[in-house]
Amino acid sequence: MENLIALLVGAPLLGAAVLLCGGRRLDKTGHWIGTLLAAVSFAIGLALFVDMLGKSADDRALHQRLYTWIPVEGFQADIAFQLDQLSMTFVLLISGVGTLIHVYSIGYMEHDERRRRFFGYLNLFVAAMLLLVLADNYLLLYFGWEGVGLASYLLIGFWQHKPSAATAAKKAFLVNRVGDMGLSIAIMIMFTTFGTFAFGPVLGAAGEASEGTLTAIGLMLLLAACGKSAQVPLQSWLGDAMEGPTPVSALIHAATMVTAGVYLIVRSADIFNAAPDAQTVVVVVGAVTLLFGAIVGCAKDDIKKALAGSTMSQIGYMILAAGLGPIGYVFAIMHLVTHGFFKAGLFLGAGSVMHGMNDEVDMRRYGGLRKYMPVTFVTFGLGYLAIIGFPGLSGFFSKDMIIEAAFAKGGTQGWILGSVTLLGAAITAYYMTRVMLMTFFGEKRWQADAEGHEPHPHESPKSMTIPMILLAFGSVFAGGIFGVGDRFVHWLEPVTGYAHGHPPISAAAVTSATVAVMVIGVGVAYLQYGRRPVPVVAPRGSLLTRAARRDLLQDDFNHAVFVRGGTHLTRSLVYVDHSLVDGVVNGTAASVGGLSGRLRKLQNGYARSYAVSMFGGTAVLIAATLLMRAV
Amino acid sequence: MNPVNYLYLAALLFTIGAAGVLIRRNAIVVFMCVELMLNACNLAFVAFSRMHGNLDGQIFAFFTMVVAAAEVVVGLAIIVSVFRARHSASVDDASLMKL
Amino acid sequence: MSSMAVHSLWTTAAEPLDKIPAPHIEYTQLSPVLIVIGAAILGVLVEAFVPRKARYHSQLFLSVVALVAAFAAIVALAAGGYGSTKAQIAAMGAIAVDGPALFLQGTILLASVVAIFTFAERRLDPADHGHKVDSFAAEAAAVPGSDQEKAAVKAGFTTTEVFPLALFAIAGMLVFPAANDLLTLFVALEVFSLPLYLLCAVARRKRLMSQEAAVKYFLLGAFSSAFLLFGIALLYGYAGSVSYATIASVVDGTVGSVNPALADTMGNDALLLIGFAMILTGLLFKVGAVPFHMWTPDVYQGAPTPVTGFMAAATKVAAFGALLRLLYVVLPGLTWDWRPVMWGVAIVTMLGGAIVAITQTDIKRLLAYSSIAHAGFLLAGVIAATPSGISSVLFYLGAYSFVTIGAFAVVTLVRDAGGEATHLSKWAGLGRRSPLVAAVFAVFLLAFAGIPLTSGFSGKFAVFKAAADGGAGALVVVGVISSAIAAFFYIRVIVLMFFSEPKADGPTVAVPSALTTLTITAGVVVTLVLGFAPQYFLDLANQASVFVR
Amino acid sequence: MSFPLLTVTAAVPAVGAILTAAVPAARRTAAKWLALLVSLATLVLAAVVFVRFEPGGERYQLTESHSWIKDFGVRYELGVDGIGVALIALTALLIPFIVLAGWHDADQEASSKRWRPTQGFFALILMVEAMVILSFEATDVFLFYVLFEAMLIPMYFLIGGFGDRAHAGSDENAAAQRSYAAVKFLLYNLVGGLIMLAAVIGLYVVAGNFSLTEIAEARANGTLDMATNTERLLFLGFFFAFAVKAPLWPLHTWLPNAMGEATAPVAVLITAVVDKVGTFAMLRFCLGLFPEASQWATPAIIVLALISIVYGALVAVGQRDIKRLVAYASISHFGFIILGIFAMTSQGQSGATLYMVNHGISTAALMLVAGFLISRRGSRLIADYGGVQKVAPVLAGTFLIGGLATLSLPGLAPFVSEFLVLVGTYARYPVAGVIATTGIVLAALYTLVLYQRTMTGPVKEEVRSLPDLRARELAVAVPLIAVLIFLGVFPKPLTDVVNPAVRHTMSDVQQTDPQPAIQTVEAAK
Repeated sequence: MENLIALLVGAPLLGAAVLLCGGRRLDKTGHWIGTLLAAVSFAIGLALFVDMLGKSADDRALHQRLYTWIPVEGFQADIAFQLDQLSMTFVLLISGVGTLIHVYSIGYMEHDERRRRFFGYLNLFVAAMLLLVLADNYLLLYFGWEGVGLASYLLIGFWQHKPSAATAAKKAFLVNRVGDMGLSIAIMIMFTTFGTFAFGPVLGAAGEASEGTLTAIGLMLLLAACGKSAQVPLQSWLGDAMEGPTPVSALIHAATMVTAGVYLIVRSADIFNAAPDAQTVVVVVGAVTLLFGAIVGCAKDDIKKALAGSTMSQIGYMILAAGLGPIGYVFAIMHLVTHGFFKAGLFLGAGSVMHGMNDEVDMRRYGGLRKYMPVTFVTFGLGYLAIIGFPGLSGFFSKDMIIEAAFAKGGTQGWILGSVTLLGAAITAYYMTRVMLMTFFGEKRWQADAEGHEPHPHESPKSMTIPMILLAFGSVFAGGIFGVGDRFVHWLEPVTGYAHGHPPISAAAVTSATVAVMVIGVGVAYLQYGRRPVPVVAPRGSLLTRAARRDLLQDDFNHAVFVRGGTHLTRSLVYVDHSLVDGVVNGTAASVGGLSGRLRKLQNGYARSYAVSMFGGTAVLIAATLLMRAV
Repeated sequence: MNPVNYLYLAALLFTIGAAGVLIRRNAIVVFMCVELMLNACNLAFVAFSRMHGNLDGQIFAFFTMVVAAAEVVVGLAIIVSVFRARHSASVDDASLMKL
Repeated sequence: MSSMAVHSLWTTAAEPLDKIPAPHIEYTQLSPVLIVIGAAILGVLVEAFVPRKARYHSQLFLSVVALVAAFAAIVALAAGGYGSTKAQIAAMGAIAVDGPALFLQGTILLASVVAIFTFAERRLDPADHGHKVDSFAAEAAAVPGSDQEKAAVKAGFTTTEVFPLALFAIAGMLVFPAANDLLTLFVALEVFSLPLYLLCAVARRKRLMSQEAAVKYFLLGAFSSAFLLFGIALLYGYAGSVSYATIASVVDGTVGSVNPALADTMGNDALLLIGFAMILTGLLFKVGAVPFHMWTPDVYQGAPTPVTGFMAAATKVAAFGALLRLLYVVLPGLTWDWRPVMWGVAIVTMLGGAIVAITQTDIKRLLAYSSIAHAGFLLAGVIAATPSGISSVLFYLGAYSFVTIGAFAVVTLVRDAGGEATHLSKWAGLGRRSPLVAAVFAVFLLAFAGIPLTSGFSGKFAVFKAAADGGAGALVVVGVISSAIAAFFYIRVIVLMFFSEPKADGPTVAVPSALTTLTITAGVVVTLVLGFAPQYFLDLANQASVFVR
Repeated sequence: MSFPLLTVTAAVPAVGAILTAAVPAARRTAAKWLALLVSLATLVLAAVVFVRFEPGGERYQLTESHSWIKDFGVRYELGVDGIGVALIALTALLIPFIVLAGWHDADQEASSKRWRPTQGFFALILMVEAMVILSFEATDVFLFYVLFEAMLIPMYFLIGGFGDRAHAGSDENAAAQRSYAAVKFLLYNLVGGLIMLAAVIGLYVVAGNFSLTEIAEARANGTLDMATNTERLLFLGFFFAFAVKAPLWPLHTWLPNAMGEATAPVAVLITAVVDKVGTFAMLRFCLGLFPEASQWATPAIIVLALISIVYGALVAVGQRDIKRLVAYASISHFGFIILGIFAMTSQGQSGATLYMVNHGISTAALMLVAGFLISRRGSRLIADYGGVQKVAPVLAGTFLIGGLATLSLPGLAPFVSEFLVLVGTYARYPVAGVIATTGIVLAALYTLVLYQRTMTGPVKEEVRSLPDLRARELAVAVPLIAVLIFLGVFPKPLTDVVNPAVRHTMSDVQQTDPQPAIQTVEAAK
């Protein structure tokens, strides 16, 4: 059975290879090949899942070792896979949602002449992402980690002719690289401490290492997670990443890749458990991002950017949960999965809307679309309910668990975290309602674009709606399936460990509080956007709003400090290189030349002056010889 | 009389000759100064020969004369041809080649 | 001096003449020199009696045969063990027949042969009034540009005297490094200098410059030999003898019988040191070491190029030979005095030559300065004061002389309306016009620069190695630095030849006769052979590195 | 007397060079094909060497030894260890592509009957190949030195004689800059070489012979002990030359000029092949002959290497000329190599060796494709491009992969080596390791900026008509990329030959890897 694991990665990888090297002759069939191979990997995933369920909880983990990747003195890196419950969860999520989005893209990218390449990239992504979650050592994980980074780079910049897209892609890759720095440093520390970086030994021996070391590793891993999962301070790329085609946003920048950070932290549970300081930092980062993303989400008029902000904030929840330790890990993953469903659904919905609206993204130019695209409206609506945590839907279960866990952290920390999460829930409800209302309710606000094309909103083709419907099912029921009877907890417990947290106040109270804040959020949003007509041109808005529109000025900060500073630095270094380093050399040459020119003058052509030099020379010789004897 | 004085004289003559070479412009004169230097050498040789009481020095003096004569032959030939070409025997005029 | 001595002086002189023992001459050992001198005298006779038409060929034939024969004699002697086991002092102590002597004489002869070929080249200039012309004036005595000269040219005169002159010079050079007493040294010096003065004066083109070169060379040469002579006088005064062996024994105090007069002068080191310094002046002048080098560029530039090549190669060999013998045979007891002095000279020579060469614009002057720099490198080897030092210098001389002659031979090929086009700017793009010639010249330049796989590198390495072994590490560093500087201007010429576009009115490359071709080929072959497989020649030099005393 | 495989491997290209040069002026194409065949033959021979070499066996294998210049204690001694084998393979692998890529670079019309630029171009390339290969084989210091110096001459002619025709400014201007670059290259390296010459002579004075093996032996068993200062001076003499060649900051400024002015294939020859001799020599001669001095100098060298890494990358970002950018990127990468060598850990040195190979291939891929691009548009300035991706997707794709290799993306060869270097460095010098890690961000920066400015965005007018890669160019790019990927996921063939050599080097410098603080199950077995 375990021999199938490689195929999970292999199938989509093959697809990528075929599609990217295949050339134009595959243009007709390319998207089918891509989708098929994604589906294959999903099928294999299911098969393995079924097989896994058949076994007892403790020996479910499978290993497959292909070969030694880098055999060097004292340095063993294997190409080896490990499929345990945690990985399995991701495998299903990735290949499942991935397949759906492949299907969706068939319709969405229909008119793009580079569709084959697009599917190639998608397959590449799926392969890399699966590699990431299946690796049995950190180096191989790093391989997948950078692989998804590459895929995301290619897909964000898929419409390269748009400078904005190209820039966004570059930005995403660079910011991620900063995170990758963290990961590689973490691996170095592991290597020097444990002499290896395979999960088994490292996590097994984590306890023996000094807390300082573990904290260092933890922080470095967190840095990596921040990069990949767009957490403060490395979150700036996610908003721009929306330049990519919407299916990409759905798959990579909502459902799967951006959650890799959470996976990393949960995977390294043993390290974090032994490094409380690191955990604290993790929690803080999560909490801050949670609010940051939410606030940004409230201010954006670009539907995708609004959703991006929401993604950020939701991942903030997961990171926070992961930072809580054993009481949180499971729920982090659980929320990750449910979020995968509903956020993917929401993005696909947004894509469907844009599809019908000539790729208009400004929600202020939407309105009343429910009449024109019912299916989209319903699926999107369900996703909406799920994310705001409407009782009974996926989001409700997962988020509620996290909030409980946050309180359960205990002490003031617990109270703070708890209230932050609650606040976040309220804001979530607010901005999602805002999106909902601006898009599907109220009056139609769209008008002719520059070329005078009046958009004719229409429902999307089946290839797009079906995936949306399926995801909607996920967003509705997943939470219930996982949550009822702690199925999910039991499923993951063997891997991540689980400790039931006891919040200072009763779980029921927490739940009702959650629902309450949710209602408040929705209410406020309704008062703002449901009752009054939405202005087509955004009002100036409060200081906070304006800041939020600019991602709370974080980008401006980056620009001022890193971009401009960097430019100056490089410019001055180029100057230094040319005039100083090179100047010294040329200077020496020049001075020798000058000396030569001066000495040359002595050769003045007069025999008598030559005689003088001879005479002088002799005198010196004599003097020198006598001197030598004297001393 | 102490033969050492002859040496001083020789040295003096030699220096005078050298100085002449350095100062005078006319090639002929310069050349005569060189001859003077050679003769200074001869004087030294003879003086030493007398000191040491062997003939080597004197014989050397003869050779020097012969060589000097040969030098005159060659030297005058060259100088004269230059003089005819430039109508000047000044050493300083012959400075086409420099630097 | 006591009246006693004076009397004895008289009485010896008054002895009946038949008491004077007839000098005993080892003709076999001296055969090389004798052959060349004889040929030279024959050459003079040829000038006197052979009709003008036939002179060129007979002279050429005569000199080549003579030189080859002489070389054969050298080889025979060396084979006969005169270089090593049977090394001896011949001609009543006047001439040493030993390894260094034979090696250097052999080098000089080989160099001379190839040089003579360039003397005889008559294919480069277009025929004048139907007469083939070489690089020498039709009638050197005629005033440049005068009717007399025109007439001479019309009549197809040529200065075939250059061959006997060259032979005399060669004879002198053969004796110079072998001279075993100061008298012979002096005479040999003059014997090879005087013909050279004349040879410088007889260029066909640019006669004014040629004559000027001659004047400068002559005056300064005479000046320097005056110093040499005075130095000799002082040394004689110090040791009471002109024979190397005696002087040496006096210097290191191992002399057998010390009469009062000698004891008196021996006490006076000033005589010794000053004398030594002045002799050094004379030799360093010939070597072309800073600050006695200033004649070199002018003379090299003005003299007819074949002569320049000959001088640059052969003179250096002879002069260094004499220098070695002087320092190693006569003044070993003085090593601690002369070494520091020579250090200084070597350093300024290496650096001076290299630095000034950078800004040269005339190829011949450039090569002149490079020869100065090389003199510096050689001096570094001389200073080593070890057998390996001697052998390295011998090897270097052999390698260097062929590169030099070859280089100057190439210079004779590049011509325009005014004869040889020696200004560097004219060499631009030569590599495009005639890659072969340019490539050959590049090889020579790289050898000068001491790039590995050329003789230049082997030589430089040998010399520096010897210097380092002899404890002159600092010299090696200076040498390395100046080689770096020197590399710059050799490279400049290469850049010019290959990387710059040829000028429209650029010079043409004359197609030489077999003679020059032979010379250049010899140059290239030796350069590469000594670069790739120098071992055999290093062995020769090693075997030849022992002076007889 | 067995078959002199090593000599033959070097002799084939040498002879080929002479033959190529001898091809008549008119038969240009014949010369090209001849050169290509010769380079392929060499590749085959190199492969044989690679196969015949037994990782488990002696340190130096396939040895040959003949007396050469007894008087200088010089022998013609050849022998390869794993490192040599790897680099010979690299050289032999790259040359055919360089020849192929430079197919038309030397088609200048002859300004005279006898002037044969094309023949010369390929002859010189082969000559360089011969010398480089031989220098990787030489186990005699003198022999190595001779080649080290001699290979400058053909390189010099390649740089100065065959410039990049895509030059901003007039022809005279171009010629001037070209010969400036060539002279700069030559003088820099010549000065380095001459200083090394002094050291070589010094070594002879101390050791009395030049045989690497003998000297190392003598040093090991104490029969030859150098005074500390002597050893340090000699070390510095050698290291200086190698640092110029490598090049190490601040001796690097010749490289951008040379690579900028030379044609892309020659630029590749410089940075991918010839410069490797420098780093190779550090590993073999500096560490092998002067272990103590090496350790004495390590801190300083590590600092310089770090400066090279960061400085090179930053300056690369600021470049406006594609080729100069790649040049500075290479400087940064050489920093990594040197860092790995002097980290004195198995991982570091294995990494450094792999790095030499991988950097060679990746730079070749990037630079040659860049060369194709430049030859199309006739400009080296980044600003003159834009949107190429749209008109020439394949070109852009290959270019991107080359770039990704340069920023050492996992899955491509350079990642393996770079990570090994980092780990190896961190193990001994954590701070240095962390600083060096910033290099991976900067590398991403200059690569992606380059790609973005040239390939993406709206299509520039002048670019609109550029053709995509032709068959010949694909034949260059595709195999290189294939090798990059293969070595990226399966470097074992290389590491197998390299590891033993590294083990020997480590024992030369009497160093053992720092042991992990905690013995885990994994590390134990």
